[in-house]
Amino acid sequence: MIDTMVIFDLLLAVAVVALAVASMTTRDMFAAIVLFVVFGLLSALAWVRLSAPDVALAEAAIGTGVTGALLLRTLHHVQTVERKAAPEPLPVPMGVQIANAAFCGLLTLGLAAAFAGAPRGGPGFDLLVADAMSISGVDHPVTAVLLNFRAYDTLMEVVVLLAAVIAVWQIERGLSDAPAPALGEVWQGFARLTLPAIVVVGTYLLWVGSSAPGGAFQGGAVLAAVGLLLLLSRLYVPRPSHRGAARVAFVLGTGAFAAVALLVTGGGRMPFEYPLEHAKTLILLIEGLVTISIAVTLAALFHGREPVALPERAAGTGGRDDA
Amino acid sequence: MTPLELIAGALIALGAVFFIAGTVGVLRFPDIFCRLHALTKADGLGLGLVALGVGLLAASPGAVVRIALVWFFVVVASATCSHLIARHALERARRERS
Amino acid sequence: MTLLSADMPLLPLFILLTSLLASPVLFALPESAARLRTGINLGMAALKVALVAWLSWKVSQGVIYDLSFTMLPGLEFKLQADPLAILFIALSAILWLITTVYSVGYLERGPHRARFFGFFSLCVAATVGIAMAGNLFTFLIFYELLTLATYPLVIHRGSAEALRAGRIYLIYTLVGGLVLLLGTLGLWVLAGTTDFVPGGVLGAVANDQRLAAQLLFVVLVGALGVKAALVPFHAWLPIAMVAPAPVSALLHAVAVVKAGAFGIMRVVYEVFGIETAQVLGLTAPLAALAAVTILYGSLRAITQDDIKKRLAYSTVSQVSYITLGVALASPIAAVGALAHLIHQGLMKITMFMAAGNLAEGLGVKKVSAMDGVGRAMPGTMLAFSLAALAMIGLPPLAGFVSKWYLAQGALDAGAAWVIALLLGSSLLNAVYFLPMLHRAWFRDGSDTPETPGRPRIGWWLAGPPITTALLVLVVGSFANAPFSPLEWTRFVVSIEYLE
Amino acid sequence: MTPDLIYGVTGIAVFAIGLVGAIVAQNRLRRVLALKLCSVGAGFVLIVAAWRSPPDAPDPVPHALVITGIVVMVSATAVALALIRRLHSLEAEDDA
Amino acid sequence: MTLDPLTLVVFAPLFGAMAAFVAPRAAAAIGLATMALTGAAVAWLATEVHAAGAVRTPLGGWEPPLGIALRADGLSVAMLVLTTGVGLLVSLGALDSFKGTANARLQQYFWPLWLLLLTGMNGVYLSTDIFNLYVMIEVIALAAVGLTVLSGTRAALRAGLEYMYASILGALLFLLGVGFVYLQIGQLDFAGLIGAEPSAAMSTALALMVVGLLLKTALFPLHFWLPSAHANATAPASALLSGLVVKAALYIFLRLTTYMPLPDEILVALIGALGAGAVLWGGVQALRAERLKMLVAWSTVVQIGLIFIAFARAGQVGLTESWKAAALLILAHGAAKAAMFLSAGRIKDEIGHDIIRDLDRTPVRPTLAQFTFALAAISLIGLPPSLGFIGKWSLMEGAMAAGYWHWVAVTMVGTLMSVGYFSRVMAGFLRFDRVRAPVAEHQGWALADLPPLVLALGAIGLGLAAAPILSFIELGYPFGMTP
Repeated sequence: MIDTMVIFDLLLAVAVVALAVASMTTRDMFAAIVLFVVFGLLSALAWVRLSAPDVALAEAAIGTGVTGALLLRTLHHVQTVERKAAPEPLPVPMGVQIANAAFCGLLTLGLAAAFAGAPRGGPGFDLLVADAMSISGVDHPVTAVLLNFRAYDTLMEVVVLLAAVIAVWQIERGLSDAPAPALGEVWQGFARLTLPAIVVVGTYLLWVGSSAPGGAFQGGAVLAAVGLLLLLSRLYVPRPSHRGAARVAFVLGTGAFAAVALLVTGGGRMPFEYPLEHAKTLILLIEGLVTISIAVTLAALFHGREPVALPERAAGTGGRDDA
Repeated sequence: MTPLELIAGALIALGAVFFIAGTVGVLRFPDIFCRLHALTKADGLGLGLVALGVGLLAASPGAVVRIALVWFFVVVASATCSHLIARHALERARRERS
Repeated sequence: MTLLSADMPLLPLFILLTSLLASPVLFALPESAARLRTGINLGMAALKVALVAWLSWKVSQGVIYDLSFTMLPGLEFKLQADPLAILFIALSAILWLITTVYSVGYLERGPHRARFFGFFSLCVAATVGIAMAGNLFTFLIFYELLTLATYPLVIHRGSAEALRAGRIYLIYTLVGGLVLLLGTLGLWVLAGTTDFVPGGVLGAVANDQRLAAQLLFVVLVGALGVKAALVPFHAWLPIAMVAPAPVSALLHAVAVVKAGAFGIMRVVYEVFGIETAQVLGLTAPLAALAAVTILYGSLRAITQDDIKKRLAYSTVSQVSYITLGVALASPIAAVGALAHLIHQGLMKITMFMAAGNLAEGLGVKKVSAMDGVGRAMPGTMLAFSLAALAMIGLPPLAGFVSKWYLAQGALDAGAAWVIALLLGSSLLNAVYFLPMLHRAWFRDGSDTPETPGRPRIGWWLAGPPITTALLVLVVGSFANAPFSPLEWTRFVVSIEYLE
Repeated sequence: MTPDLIYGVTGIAVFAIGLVGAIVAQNRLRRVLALKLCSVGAGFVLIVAAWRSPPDAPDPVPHALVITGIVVMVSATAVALALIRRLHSLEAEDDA
Repeated sequence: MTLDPLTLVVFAPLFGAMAAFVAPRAAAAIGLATMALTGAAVAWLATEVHAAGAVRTPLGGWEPPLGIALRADGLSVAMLVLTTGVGLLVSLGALDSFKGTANARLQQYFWPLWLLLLTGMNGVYLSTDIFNLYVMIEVIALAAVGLTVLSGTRAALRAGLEYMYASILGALLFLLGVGFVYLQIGQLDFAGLIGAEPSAAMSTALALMVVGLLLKTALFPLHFWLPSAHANATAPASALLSGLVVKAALYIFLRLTTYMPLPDEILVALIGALGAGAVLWGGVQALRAERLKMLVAWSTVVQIGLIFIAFARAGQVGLTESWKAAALLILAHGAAKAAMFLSAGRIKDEIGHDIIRDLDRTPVRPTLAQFTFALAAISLIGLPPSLGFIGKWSLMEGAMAAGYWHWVAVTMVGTLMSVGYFSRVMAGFLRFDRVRAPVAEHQGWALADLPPLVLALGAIGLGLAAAPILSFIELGYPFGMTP
């Protein structure tokens, strides 16, 4: 059996690398993005092979799914808003291509040599995590790391997400609210059919995270898909009056996470040091709120611009009430 | 190998054949509509066969239900996506003609 | 001499702060607040003179003022009021007061007065700092400050010519400053200290690393030579005379060239020590360089028609007397050098202010246009004449005293050629100054069309040069009185020569 | 040959492809894609490092790190894409 | 509550950012209050560090290597003080520059982004874990890009996109380096790095991380993104980006090379050589720049180069001392460059453009801003008694003592060039020509001139406090053996 697995691994590895190369070299951008999505899914598959189902889920949902949607949306924008004097991409001379490929190859060889020389298979944090699991409040190690041992990193990761949505709103401020393309009845029907299912799956992923692969990020990404469907099917249209609620939703996860981290110091503990008896509750609370924030934020990142009342108005006078 | 496993293996292999056929179709067919045809038909069937085969091997009834659900949603999604792609291609062709 | 502790240890700092703190206040004053500005200027200048008088008294009693503040581990910002410093501070304090009076009159209606007086104060503060610097590091700080403060003054007129002059000035002085930084670093690395100590700090190094010490000397003197206008680093000085008259006066008499000369003095006496410098064989080349500069400056001065340019080349020549006196390595010559630091300042400031008056009052800027100006502006031209005669070395005026001591010192040091040099230089001085006096007093100026009936200058402008001219007379005539510059220099030299 | 070696080299190759792409690509979208490849490549290396021979469970810490990296990357991608969209609109205005 | 200052330093700006985002109308008030609170937290931390040497908090009660600890020593606190001090003054300056209805919306975004940026930077200065550093530099990157494009002009957006690419790539190189570190030693905290045996994987990790950081800190020739990004942002954003943001990556570089020493003398020399390249190339570009802000941005490239020369000034043996010179230059540049960008922005606002050639072709003379610019230039040129001078002095002293005259020479050439390009600007300020600017002079100055003035005076005045600063930086042995 081992031999067949090795063949599988090799095939998968070659496919992953080939897809990466293809997505860089295909002339058509749409094809490149599609190739990239396939690349992401195969990478996720490889990560499952490496016994990392959580990461594979996250990569498939966020790294490939949401990212792919974002890329396609941008491609759509770039292709529909046509430029008259768009600069033609210069043809790349063969010599340059060969040089690039050679550089790429050398880099790979160098890094791979260093990689091959390094010890693999530990020791890492295995024992430390195993020792600490019993007082972490959850049963699933990855969740324990994310929300307890290295919760500070995770908090900052949510902060990055928050920074992104603020930056995106900032960048696209005052842009006219171009209507999403009409996708027809088939699509609407599909959206209605799948929406409840996705909500169930997302919530399930969140819930299962404390004991099995899954958690806030994967759940959030799946729930964000709900947002994407709603936006694309125009079942939900963001309005200026929703901005206040949106802002609250964006900061909800970060705020709750940080607040809990600080509030636990009340009992003479360190920040992030959850009292053991409430650890599970607190972690679930944080995860729940973070999931909501992630879902809303990812959907907002997809939507892009901040919903403003009258887009044609000058930036200064457009600052209407947010309530 | 039990007979069940044998049947399951055969179903999965047959599914794989459909996948390959679909892939060849995508690569070889001349325009987008034909390619979509190859893709959705072959993949829908292929996935169904694979799901059936895996379902035979599944340990619990719960898993079987989940596999069935996966198959159902994939088929619905791929049908919708194909529809959208076809629509888009049609619109673009119309736009280019005018 | 007994060492007493200071009853008011911060006195040197206060002297520094009088002008340093005046500067931001002057910057902030609106252009129209002329009276207030004049009040602050004169008040601060007078206060400084008073403080300096007090300080001099204390120092003459043997009180030691030494303030230090650690900037980096082992490296101190250090102010000390030794007799040598007093000499320079006294000069700058008195001349600041006088020049301020003059500037107020000169710039009565000019633009950017807030800026002018602000930088003017800063410039004086830098000079005071240079005087009191207790080590080369502190010296460097004020030396650079001086550059920065004088640059806006040089280009004060804002014309293209002024900007060009400013650029040249800046390039020369900042490169000089950078080389001085290099030298200071070198000293720090070689000797482990940058302190000014009578007798020098490089005695040990000079034995072990003779070449390094010699190189250091070249670097330091070269850097300081830029401001001291030693040939071949003198070119900026005649160009910088596009500055307004009070600035030129201050630049030539106290601030910039003197800072360079003073620095050379500190380096030779208190970084290397006169003995070490002699051992390293460095004094003779320095004397030779000074001699060349003296002759070169004088020769160039003869051919200049622009009054201020002629005066500028004269400065090139005269300031090198100081360097020469230092380089002769004789206590008597040193007395002459130090006295000349003061005397040249008084003489040259008189002449520049007088030249400014000629330009302001009569529009006369060329030597060839000076015909008959003596009758039109008798007070100013009397002062000018007195200073010119003193420069030439006519007894009993100030210039004579310093030249006399230099000559004596040359004999003492066995350098008879210096006598010839001094005589030659005096002759050249006469060649370029006497024609000016001749034109002013003995030619009839009625044929020059632009000469107006009455010059339009008031006492603010006429007073200062007359005052300084009187000082030239006084310090020369009463050279041996207590607290005269000459007496004080003897005091200083007794310390520097470790007697 | 064990999976960790295979996928480790795969990850490194993917990273290198992305790196070269990010440097040389002319299309703005393609450069975003290239950076995303780099991120996946780095993820590969961390996951491979966490892998232990089958009976042992892998080290969960690198897994958590990669999840963090994925979320960070989607945020960065979203901002870069928003910049691209806005810039494209403005440039289209210029052309008109 | 048993709150500790370390946590507060990171969390205060974070909560401030969220509050400012949720309540956009009160953003300015919230922002200033947050700055005050953060400043107080930093002051508290400073007193603790002063008393105890180094303080640390293991977050979640988990000790490294499993958990993440925050740790502050003299160097961290110095960077925090720089960040909050400069940040507070720039914030005050920003209040004025966002006045007017046209800019009201900018203000809503400026505050949350800036406070998130502050969170990220403070986090970097307290971090002891390399993966945590990766996350922090991403927080910084996104917030910084948001600030870069705040003005919304095409040039700013284009520059911002380039900056974004460079930033992400730098961070990902760093991340791959983290991967190699984990591969080799199985842990990620600084303490683990110290004991690591030299190996190919560790060298690779170091190389990847260093290249990533150099890209983010814009050391020549990886500086390509910096000038246009810094020159095209709005003035307060430029001040923050140039004065503070590039320092975060520099700081990580300093820390990292302490715990993972560069394996070869040649690499130290190479870093120095790149610094020399930055000084020379940046100097040439600054001499050729046509716009004031572009000139200032190129001067940042030069200064970054100078800091790396300071790092390499005495080779590997001298590294333990050289970082002090580098740290002094970092502090000096932070204050001076923020002052310079703010005053350049003020000048641009007052006279309506920032073309160097035509600086005098206007009746308006923003004298106070020009004066501030000149003061900042004094520190950047390195004239005494500014902090820049002290930094340069330490640089050259160390290089001389070690006999590395080439670093002295490069520094001197760089200094001369800086005199050259700054005096181009000065001449424009001081020149006046009745033909070019015929109307009576108007001395435009406003309250907004004060923050940059304070910063510039600080950059100069702190030179006098260099000795206490140095002894403070050494608290807790940031570059000794124990992290």
